[in-house]
Amino acid sequence: MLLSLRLIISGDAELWSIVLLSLRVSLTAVIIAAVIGMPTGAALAVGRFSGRRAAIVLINALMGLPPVVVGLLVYLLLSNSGPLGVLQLLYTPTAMIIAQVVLVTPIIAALTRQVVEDLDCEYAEQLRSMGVSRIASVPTLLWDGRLSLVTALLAGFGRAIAEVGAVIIVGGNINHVTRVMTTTIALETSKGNLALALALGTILIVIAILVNAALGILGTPSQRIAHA
Amino acid sequence: MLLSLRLIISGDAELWSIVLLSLRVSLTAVIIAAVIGMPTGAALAVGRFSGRRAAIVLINALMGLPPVVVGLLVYLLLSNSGPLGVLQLLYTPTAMIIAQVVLVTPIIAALTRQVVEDLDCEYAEQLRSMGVSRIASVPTLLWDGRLSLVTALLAGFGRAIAEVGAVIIVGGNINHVTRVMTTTIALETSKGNLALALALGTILIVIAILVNAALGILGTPSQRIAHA
Amino acid sequence: MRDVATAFDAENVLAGAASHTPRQAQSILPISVRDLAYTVGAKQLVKIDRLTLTPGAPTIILGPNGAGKSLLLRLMHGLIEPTTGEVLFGHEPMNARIRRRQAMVFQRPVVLRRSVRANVDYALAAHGMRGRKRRKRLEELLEMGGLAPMMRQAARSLSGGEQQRLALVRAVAAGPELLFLDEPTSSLDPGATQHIEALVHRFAESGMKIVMVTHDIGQARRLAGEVVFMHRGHVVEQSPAAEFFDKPKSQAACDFVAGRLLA
Amino acid sequence: MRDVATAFDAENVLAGAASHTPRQAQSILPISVRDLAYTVGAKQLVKIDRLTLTPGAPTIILGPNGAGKSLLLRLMHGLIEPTTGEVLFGHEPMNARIRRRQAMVFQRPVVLRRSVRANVDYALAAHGMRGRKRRKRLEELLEMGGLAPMMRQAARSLSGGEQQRLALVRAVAAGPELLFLDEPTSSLDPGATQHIEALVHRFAESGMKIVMVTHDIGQARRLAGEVVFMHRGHVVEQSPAAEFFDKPKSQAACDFVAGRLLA
Amino acid sequence: AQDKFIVVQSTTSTQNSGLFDAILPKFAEKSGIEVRVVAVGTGQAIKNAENGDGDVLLVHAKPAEEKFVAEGWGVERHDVMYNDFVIVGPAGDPAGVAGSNDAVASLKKIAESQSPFASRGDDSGTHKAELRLWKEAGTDVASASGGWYRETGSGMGATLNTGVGMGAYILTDRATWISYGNKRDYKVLVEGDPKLFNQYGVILVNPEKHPNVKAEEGQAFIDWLIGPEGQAAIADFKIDGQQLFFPNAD
Ligand SMILES: Nc1ncnc2c1ncn2[C@@H]1O[C@H](COP(=O)(O)OP(=O)(O)OP(=O)(O)O)[C@@H](O)[C@H]1O
Ligand SMILES: Nc1ncnc2c1ncn2[C@@H]1O[C@H](COP(=O)(O)OP(=O)(O)OP(=O)(O)O)[C@@H](O)[C@H]1O
Ligand SMILES: [Mg+2]
Ligand SMILES: [Mg+2]
Repeated sequence: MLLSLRLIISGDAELWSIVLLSLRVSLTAVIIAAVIGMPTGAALAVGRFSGRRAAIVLINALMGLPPVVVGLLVYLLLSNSGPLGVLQLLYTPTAMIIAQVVLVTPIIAALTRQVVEDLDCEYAEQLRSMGVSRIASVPTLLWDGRLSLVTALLAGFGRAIAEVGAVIIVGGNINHVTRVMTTTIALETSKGNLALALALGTILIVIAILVNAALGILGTPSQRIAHA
Repeated sequence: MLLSLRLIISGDAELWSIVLLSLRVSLTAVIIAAVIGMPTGAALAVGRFSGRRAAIVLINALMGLPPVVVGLLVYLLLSNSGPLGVLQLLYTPTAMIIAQVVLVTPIIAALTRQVVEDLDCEYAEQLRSMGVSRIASVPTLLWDGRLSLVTALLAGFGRAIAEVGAVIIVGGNINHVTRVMTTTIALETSKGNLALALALGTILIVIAILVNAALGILGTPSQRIAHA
Repeated sequence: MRDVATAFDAENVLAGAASHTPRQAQSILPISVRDLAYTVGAKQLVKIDRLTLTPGAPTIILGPNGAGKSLLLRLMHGLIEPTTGEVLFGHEPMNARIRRRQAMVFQRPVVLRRSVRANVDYALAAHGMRGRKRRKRLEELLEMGGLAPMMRQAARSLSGGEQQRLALVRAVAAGPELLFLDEPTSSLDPGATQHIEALVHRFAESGMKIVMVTHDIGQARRLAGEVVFMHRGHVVEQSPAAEFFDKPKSQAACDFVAGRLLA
Repeated sequence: MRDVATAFDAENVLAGAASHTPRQAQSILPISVRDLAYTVGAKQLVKIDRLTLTPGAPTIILGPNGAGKSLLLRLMHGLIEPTTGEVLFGHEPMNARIRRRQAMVFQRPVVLRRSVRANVDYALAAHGMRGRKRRKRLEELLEMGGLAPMMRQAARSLSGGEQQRLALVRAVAAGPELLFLDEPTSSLDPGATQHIEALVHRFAESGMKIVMVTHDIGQARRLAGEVVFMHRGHVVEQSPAAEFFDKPKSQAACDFVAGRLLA
Repeated sequence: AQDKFIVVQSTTSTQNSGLFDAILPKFAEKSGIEVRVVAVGTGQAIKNAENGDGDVLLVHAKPAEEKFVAEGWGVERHDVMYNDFVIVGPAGDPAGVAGSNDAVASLKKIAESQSPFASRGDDSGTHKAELRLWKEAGTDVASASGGWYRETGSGMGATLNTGVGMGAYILTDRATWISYGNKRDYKVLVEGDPKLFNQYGVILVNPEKHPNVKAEEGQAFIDWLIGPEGQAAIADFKIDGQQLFFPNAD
């Protein structure tokens, strides 16, 4: 605790650059994942295609994608001897964002599916009557369900900001380049500097709380209107 | 792929013991986390105490607990020089379960809060009219919301089965004792046996799919009744 | 929903009451509303200085859409907190003990995501009924609501009228002494409406206080002991039924009864 | 909800229609129901061999609770798939083009979690209306439903009657040629009921086909061109209004009108 | 970050010791080339290099390195520096090996007394060295795995954490040990045996295999490292007065 306080107050420049990189990578990843995952999840909720059940099971299962595996896949993709090697993205923040997007998208999609399905259960016939096709109803459902969807976003953010397995493989935890909070914590742990590692962990959680407080405002019950 | 297939078919005894330990640890952890997290989440949803908002932000933020940090905390707790050292739990599957419970409970609690709050929005006045106190309404809301809560469980399971940071610290990834799928994958990766690591990853995902298919049945839309 | 059933049921409802809510020393009546105001943002939705509902024949609340009838019921039943003022039962404000002695049927029934049977049973359990007695009562209630044939069906899949009947029997499950009804027959067919009116009549006669909102003037005439007329959140008048219907004190009431009043 | 408004609005509804749904060569009428059955599990909820609804005065569907009225409307409007049989509009089965030319007001209104204004605007947008024209239409509709004063309010917080009015104006937003109404005045006050009846009457006169379910026999008498009487999932009779009300063919219908029929 | 940079694939021991943080700035200052170090398991480092995801490989597993060059993945191997392995253990020293300078004998004692021993078990340079010693000691550790012999299958630091946590003996490289922060009551018990010698080598990844290897900059780094300045920098790197690595480039 003390240590973390001292670290924060001393406003150690290096620490801050690490914190900022963590936020940059994870927030970017979550935004991209949301842009992909929310429509996907909503489509799964309203779609009436065959194999829908299977797709839902799959997306739910993908919430269990191991970060290390995702890291490896992205590594093999971006490696110089991999298909996208030419892009020279390995060991860059971009690579870390890609890995986290893969990791977080299923989480946001699966949770969105749940929320949207519950809402659709109420809206479906009304929208259909208004001539809104299943697919056209997606934006409506996402919009009217936004308060509940905030939690899905936060779950995705939690996963992104906390994971280390994927970013360390594709980022390489290179000092000043791809070192983020979690990789630093892992490094300090392996150096046996447990106190420092915990201090950094505390900072990470404090940051998570701040981000949640910010995003959370959107999803607070006070904004709901009780049913007449 | 091929490799994983061969591994599975060859039914390598060692592999299976690892797989089973993974399942044992994660499923136990999720069950315990559900027992703690669901009532907590529901209470947060229906409670009307001061500081509720703060509590919700906190629980949401704790979805971002870094596995490594959780691992360290549990490590310090259970290590011989720690408060619970006498229990001699460090480097046992029990320690891994404890760590995963800490990791998963906030996820289940936060997602439960969301689901229950949406349902309560509909039930609150009716239950109140029937003289059911806020707290007494928790079981009712959890039961009637069970279809939607399945996804929360699955999210928790996904996190547990996939994480490596915590279990490797408190379990020590000791061969034949506390080695699970994710720690094995991490090990093979560090050995440079990427193909084998990926094969194991594939197996892990297949397992996740099976578990989801099993649990998922409960939460399939077919079981819902459209509103009159 | 055989008519023979009803007489029998009506007693039973109170039997239910008597049996498990031993009449407390002091009654929960009269209901006294004092300086009650309910405001949302800048809008004052309900403003009632004095209103007293005494034991006896049913009180029917009339008024145009948006007059504040449902809000008033929810305020009295303690489902929403007034911005200012208070509601007293006897001489006490709402509390758990008082709540168990009253019930309400919502304008828009809320049925639990369970079978019809489970919905009624839930209410009985909530009032602490157990075992054989509860099972017996459950059957009586399903019978009373004409729901026995569909008791295993998901309550959500009931027709509008069936849901409304379910809501009613669920409300009287534990034999309340005070019953708030918010347009309880709005989606019932003529037969069911007569049936429910008969029930309400019997409930009232056997001592249950009924406070009911309706838009059916005929129904009001048939059931009302007194009428409370609301308009724009205020109680414009409170008079004995006979009086109200042949010469209402207020112009608004006149127009309303004639269907000339425009919200 | 001034009465002057209504005359003006009624035309406008069709104006709306004319303007954006250029009358197709063939009309979507008559509605022909053929061997229609809707079954859940073992329960046959609706079974109708032949039913034809022709253009002209409103068709009123009467029947006890649980007769299958709402299911029939949902089947005809294509919200649920029949187990067997089909519904034809003109000579075509339901399709996107036909759907845009009809609308429905549900027994239990479903309002979007948005402001009153946004709810109506959504319907207009859904029918592809844009810009100035849409804004103008929006105001007319809010006016017609007497909702202008509360247009910024969350639709969920409207009173029961207000929500029902919102549902109605939303349904007629794009000027349908065919309108299904499921007990549209069940929670309206006498004034609003008269107002809506007047509207329905005008809509019908200006060529809109109305298919309406109600439990208000008086209302049925006032509006009906023909009556379809349902009982236990079957159409027991279909007769011109006058005929139906002075000498119904079936005993069930007799009892029903007299309020003697028990579900 | 400068625009000119190379990627060095190396092992956790070198990174954890803090060596790179100490010497790289000096090279960057001189050459204007930023050195980006990816520290992973030895096996993974070599694999990554074979994939061309690094310009220079710096590890301590001589046989594997020579194989790497023989197969044409690398251009040429140079000795850079050495340090030594030590056996650390709890002050209690259940196997009574303290003060010994005979690694093999000590391991025998540990095996006989069935005292817990934590092995990296990850095919790393350290792990391979350890296995060589067990072989000489004639102990079949495979059969003891899960019992007193515990393979943590993780990096040096993680293995130290685990070992310290369960009061086990651990073979570690001195550099990691000195810079290690979670020692508790642990001490170096066995050291000074020539068999505990730990040689580090550096290799330029073969540009003919991977065209986008930055051969020029990579070679520049190697030349500096095995040249007088680099060697001096290595020698100067000390933690509380102790030198961690001993330059021995030929
Ligand atoms: N949260 C709110 N914000 C603004 N206005 C509200 C809110 N809740 C209710 N109102 C308004 O309060 C008025 C009274 O509502 P209430 O439901 O009591 O009417 P009512 O008399 O029951 O009408 P009805 O006969 O249609 O059921 C309505 O005009 C409604 O729009
Ligand atoms: N999923 C279902 N399973 C079983 N029965 C059902 C289901 N859905 C509807 N029903 C039954 O079908 C019957 C017809 O329902 P419907 O809503 O059409 O009645 P209705 O004529 O509209 O009655 P009301 O006048 O009360 O609105 C009802 O008895 C209802 O209980
Ligand atoms: Mg009302
Ligand atoms: Mg109906």
